[in-house]
Amino acid sequence: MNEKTFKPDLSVNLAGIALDNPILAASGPFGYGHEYRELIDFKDLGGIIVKGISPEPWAGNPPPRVTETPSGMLNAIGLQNPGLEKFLAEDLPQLRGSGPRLVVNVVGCSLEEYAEVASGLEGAEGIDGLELNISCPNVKAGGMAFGTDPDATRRVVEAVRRRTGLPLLVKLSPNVTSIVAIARAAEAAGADGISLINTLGGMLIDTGQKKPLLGNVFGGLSGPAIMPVALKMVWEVAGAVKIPVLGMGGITSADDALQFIMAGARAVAIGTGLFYDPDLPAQIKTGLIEYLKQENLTHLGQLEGAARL
Amino acid sequence: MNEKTFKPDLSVNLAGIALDNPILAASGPFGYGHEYRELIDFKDLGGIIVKGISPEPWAGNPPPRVTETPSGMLNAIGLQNPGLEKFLAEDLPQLRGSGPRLVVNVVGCSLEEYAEVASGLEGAEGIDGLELNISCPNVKAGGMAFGTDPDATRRVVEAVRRRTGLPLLVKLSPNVTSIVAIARAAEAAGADGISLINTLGGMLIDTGQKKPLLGNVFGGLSGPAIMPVALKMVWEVAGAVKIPVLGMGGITSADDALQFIMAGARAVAIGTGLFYDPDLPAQIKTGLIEYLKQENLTHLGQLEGAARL
Amino acid sequence: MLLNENTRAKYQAEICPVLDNRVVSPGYHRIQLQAPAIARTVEPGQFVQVFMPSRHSQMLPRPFSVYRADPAAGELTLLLEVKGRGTALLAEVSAGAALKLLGPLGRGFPSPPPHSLLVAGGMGIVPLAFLAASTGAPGTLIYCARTAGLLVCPRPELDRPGLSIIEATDDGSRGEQGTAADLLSRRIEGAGAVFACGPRLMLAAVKKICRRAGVKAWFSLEERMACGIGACLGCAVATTGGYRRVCRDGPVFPAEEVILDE
Amino acid sequence: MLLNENTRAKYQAEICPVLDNRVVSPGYHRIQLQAPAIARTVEPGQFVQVFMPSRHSQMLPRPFSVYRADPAAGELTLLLEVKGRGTALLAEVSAGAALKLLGPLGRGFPSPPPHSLLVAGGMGIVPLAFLAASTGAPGTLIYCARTAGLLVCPRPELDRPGLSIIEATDDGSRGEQGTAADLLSRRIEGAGAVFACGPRLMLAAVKKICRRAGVKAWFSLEERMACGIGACLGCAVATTGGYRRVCRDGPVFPAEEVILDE
Ligand SMILES: Cc1cc2nc3c(=O)[nH]c(=O)nc-3n(C[C@H](O)[C@H](O)[C@H](O)COP(=O)(O)OP(=O)(O)OC[C@H]3O[C@@H](n4cnc5c(N)ncnc54)[C@H](O)[C@@H]3O)c2cc1C
Ligand SMILES: Cc1cc2nc3c(=O)[nH]c(=O)nc-3n(C[C@H](O)[C@H](O)[C@H](O)COP(=O)(O)OP(=O)(O)OC[C@H]3O[C@@H](n4cnc5c(N)ncnc54)[C@H](O)[C@@H]3O)c2cc1C
Ligand SMILES: Cc1cc2nc3c(=O)[nH]c(=O)nc-3n(C[C@H](O)[C@H](O)[C@H](O)COP(=O)(O)O)c2cc1C
Ligand SMILES: Cc1cc2nc3c(=O)[nH]c(=O)nc-3n(C[C@H](O)[C@H](O)[C@H](O)COP(=O)(O)O)c2cc1C
Ligand code: FES
Ligand code: FES
Repeated sequence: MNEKTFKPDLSVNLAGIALDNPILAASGPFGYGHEYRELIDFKDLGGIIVKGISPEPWAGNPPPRVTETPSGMLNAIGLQNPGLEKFLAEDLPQLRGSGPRLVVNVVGCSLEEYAEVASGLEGAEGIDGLELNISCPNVKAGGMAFGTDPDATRRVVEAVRRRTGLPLLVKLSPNVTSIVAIARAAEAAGADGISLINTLGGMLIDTGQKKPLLGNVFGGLSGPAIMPVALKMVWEVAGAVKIPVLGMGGITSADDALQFIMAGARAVAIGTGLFYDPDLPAQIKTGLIEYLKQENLTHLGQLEGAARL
Repeated sequence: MNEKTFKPDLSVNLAGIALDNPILAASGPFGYGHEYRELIDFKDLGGIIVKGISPEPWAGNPPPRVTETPSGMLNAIGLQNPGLEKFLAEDLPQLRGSGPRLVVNVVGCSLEEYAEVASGLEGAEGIDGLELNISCPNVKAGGMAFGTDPDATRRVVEAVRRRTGLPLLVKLSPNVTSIVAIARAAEAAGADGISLINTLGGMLIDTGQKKPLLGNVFGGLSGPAIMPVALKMVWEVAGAVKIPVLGMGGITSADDALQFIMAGARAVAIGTGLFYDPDLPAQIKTGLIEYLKQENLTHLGQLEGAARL
Repeated sequence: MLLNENTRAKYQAEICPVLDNRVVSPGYHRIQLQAPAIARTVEPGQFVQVFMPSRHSQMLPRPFSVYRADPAAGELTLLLEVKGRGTALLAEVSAGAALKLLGPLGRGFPSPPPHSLLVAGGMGIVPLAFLAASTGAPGTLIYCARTAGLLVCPRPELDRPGLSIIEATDDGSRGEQGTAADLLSRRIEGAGAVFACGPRLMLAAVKKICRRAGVKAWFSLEERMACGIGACLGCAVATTGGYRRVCRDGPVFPAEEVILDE
Repeated sequence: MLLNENTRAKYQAEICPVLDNRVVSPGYHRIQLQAPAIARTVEPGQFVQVFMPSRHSQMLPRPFSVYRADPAAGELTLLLEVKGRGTALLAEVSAGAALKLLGPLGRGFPSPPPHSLLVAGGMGIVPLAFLAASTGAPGTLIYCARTAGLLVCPRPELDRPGLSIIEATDDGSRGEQGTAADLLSRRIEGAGAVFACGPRLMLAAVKKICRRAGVKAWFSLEERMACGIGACLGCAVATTGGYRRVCRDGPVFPAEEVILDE
């Protein structure tokens, strides 16, 4: 191959979503993308997963909502969002055609709410897929998250599957005894792909004030601190389901992204890393191309699961 | 109170074990204490929890066994240990009377093995308590750890309880959906205290070699990275059981130790932090005394659960 | 990092050589940077996100109000208090090194009307020093702290024609004795407007005094941040209009909209 | 940190002023430290744990073989290759700063008999340079690497009376062309003993050659470490006697006991 002209192909197909490159903005940190548009060249992103949308607007949690932790951060935003209607009217039009594939993260407190958002998004122009965030409290089941029980997972995925023809990713919470059992339930219920991981439950205490640091007491831990946990779950799930996996949790370099892909992920998402450096998607893209060249590989896909052999 | 003479009292009673100060060496990193004796003034430790002991010697996992991660480390030692007999003959005599209270961490692959170690330690001079490590694979139940299921937890704790009159701590794995359910099962089965947390499951991949970095593929994540997760579990368990909690996971400062105590822990243990700085027990002890003086408190116990109010 | 050419530059990331870093008081640093793009457009009350100096530290950027800006020289000055790990790392940066900054961020103060009162508590002085320096008729600056050692802003850097400065400490160790509230109540009569930045308790007192006197007030707020640009919703504060983002909707808010833990 | 007075000082933690830190080749640093206690007792093949310089970095200490020790001057020298985050941080330390060291650790080389062969691959030169410098009749040092740029140890620091040095590179870019195995096979006849440190594959080849020739060999091994003192069992290597600790039972082992992935 000619060293000079050889340009490795980063495109991948994630659960029916054709991505130019395997780097997505994770749901939440990126909001609805407006603000980052001034800062990031959207060509460097294969896709954007917007912040979770519920049927009605949610106010979110009392402050403080974020705090730094060693190599990570805690957040307790509380899924604040404008609700389905306002998202369709105000946010979606601005994002449409901005380049990256668009995936909408869906939240709810009951089967009906999840299904309602999925229906409402059906047919809306410019949406390439849904990501079901099943780590929300299941109000009808006493507040335990849907994603902590295979049976509840199956029911919520089925409910949404019936309402949408869009590619459907199901995003799992890592706060479970067996992530594999949950992933298999989602696959059996019709998911096209699995996203993992969401944040680990955590908290900190302000010893000066003798009270929890976050307004909500508990929050979700993300960032490099959790990457080993995320990578293990991706490894386990990729070995247990046939549908593709979107890996995330603490990615801040091309090497990190490669670890997820070699563990079996089809693509990767970046959350907290964007805060450390908005340039990260560009850096990862460059790093992936360099690695492929160095290894004389033409397609990123050739590395999927490479460490499993 | 006289600023000069006032000396706050750090002693606590952990599940029937009277500790001069609330700082213990966590099971594993400290081995059987011999090596650290050249480096640490044992007066700075309230207690030592020795590395897990099984009935027969265990060889442990193939290397590499440890690697650094962002603000943490992964280990897959594989519970290598000399076995009960050699521990009693060679290790215990060297530790006996060295100052800190001595707690023996107990491991096994079946109820019988746990019970065998507990019986074997019964009556051995110089042992102040047991810590049951129930995150070991339960060979009779297909390798799932005892500590991932409340019922298995209850059975193993009961089996050991019948064999020992020593104070009995039960050490929980954080890799579960509901830590509270497991803690309650341990309490109901006769535990005198709960130790938490053990390491989070994790892995890393060497992208150069395209294979998992640890010889065992998976390892346990410890260190500051996991402290928010540990603190939340301590908070939840301390609110759900009546027996005292020994908190650990990522402690590297007096402020960290105070956070655990304010979350409801009676005492704290240090693992990974000892690697960063063997001086840590001394530093934490000094820091606790300073904090108590500054707050005009006479007993550390006055801070237990202070952030819960 | 460059902006997309087709977007109007509202904020941008800039690699800024450090020109000077000096201790103004133990634990307080004044860091001067070459930051032409930000210095050109920044307004009083706006802030910057400073990224961590070491490529090895995986840490969130830290928000700092702009203390001074010299658009002609392309210089920006920050005044920072060492509080934790992030500020400790920044305080170690020396001239010749470079810091990545993102800015200018947020909405600054409106232009002060005649006879305005600027009320600064502790490090709240930073945005108000910039405001005072940027205004034709700045009026009066009330600069308070618990004790003398906490009035760290160098006096020569505050002095300017047309600005009367009143220093005060709770313990009377410097300037008048009294709190910001004490000093403000005595002067609120006939004030054009109040601009305040400082601890929550101080702001709550200021708010009450202004409401009683019927004087319009503007507060610059602080909250822990992640993105700093409005995307993550991490920096919410409670307002009469619901939770709003300090980084994008503020940091300056009309006092009557801010819900403090009064 | 002081040792318990009643224990014999086998190893200890020492705060060591950095005397010099220079680049010997891009990415390779030679760091000279004031470390009287360690320098006094360290033997060739022993190592130190170096704690991270910044109080903000929560990182494991890193193990380094001792490159030179001057007991009289109380000086210790390390030679390190920048590989990742830890070595990058250490490489930035400048004279005047101080590093905390724990040492001397582990078991070093036995005293070389006459006509010994020292075989160093790449950074494996470090403990062997110390061994060569400490012995009356060091014999021959075979110093190999893939290519010239990787023979980073300054030649004047190796040269000494009674030591014959053979440099070699796989690609022939410096010294003889050939691998350590090639060079060793030609010289193993009549050797007193072999002392080797380098990549695993090299050690495997050396082991085979020594076994065939019936020459006793000693290897210095590396493994990732946590405690460095034998407590955590993190640095296990497979030996004929089961897993053993590189940090306490080694780093030097008799070649015949070491199980390499042959
Ligand atoms: C809009 C804005 C403008 C600011 N302007 C200045 C300024 O001009 N000069 C200055 O010295 N500081 C300013 N701050 C505060 C500064 O951002 C924090 O002190 C800094 O982020 C602390 O970082 P750290 O790593 O040192 O502390 P950490 O270790 O993260 O925390 C130490 C303590 O600092 C406080 N703190 C942490 N983050 C924030 C935050 N985002 N806002 C307020 N307090 C915080 C908390 O009390 C915490 O306990 C400003 C903050 C905001 C939001
Ligand atoms: C007994 C002993 C003596 C050593 N002597 C020297 C010496 O004299 N000079 C020198 O430059 N290096 C020496 N090393 C290796 C040195 O310890 C590692 O290169 C260093 O720890 C890497 O740290 P890092 O943070 O830069 O790399 P990391 O980011 O932790 O890892 C980068 C790469 O370095 C390698 N590595 C990491 N840890 C170790 C380790 N403990 N041992 C071997 N390789 C490792 C791995 O390949 C890893 O992928 C020695 C190691 C041991 C065990
Ligand atoms: C501030 C913040 C907000 C988040 N909001 C959402 C959300 O609305 N929906 C969701 O599924 N995940 C949310 N997440 C989780 C991330 O999408 C991601 O799963 C997690 O942070 C791990 O990736 P990271 O370590 O790269 O951040 C949020 C994370 C952060 C840090
Ligand atoms: C190297 C190492 C070995 C360990 N071995 C054991 C063990 O034998 N038994 C056990 O119950 N926990 C073991 N642990 C877990 C620790 O006791 C502790 O629960 C965990 O590391 C969290 O604390 P830390 O973050 O302070 O290290 C080990 C941890 C490490 C790092
Ligand atoms: S810090 Fe992200 S929205 Fe303000
Ligand atoms: S590194 Fe701990 S035993 Fe060797």
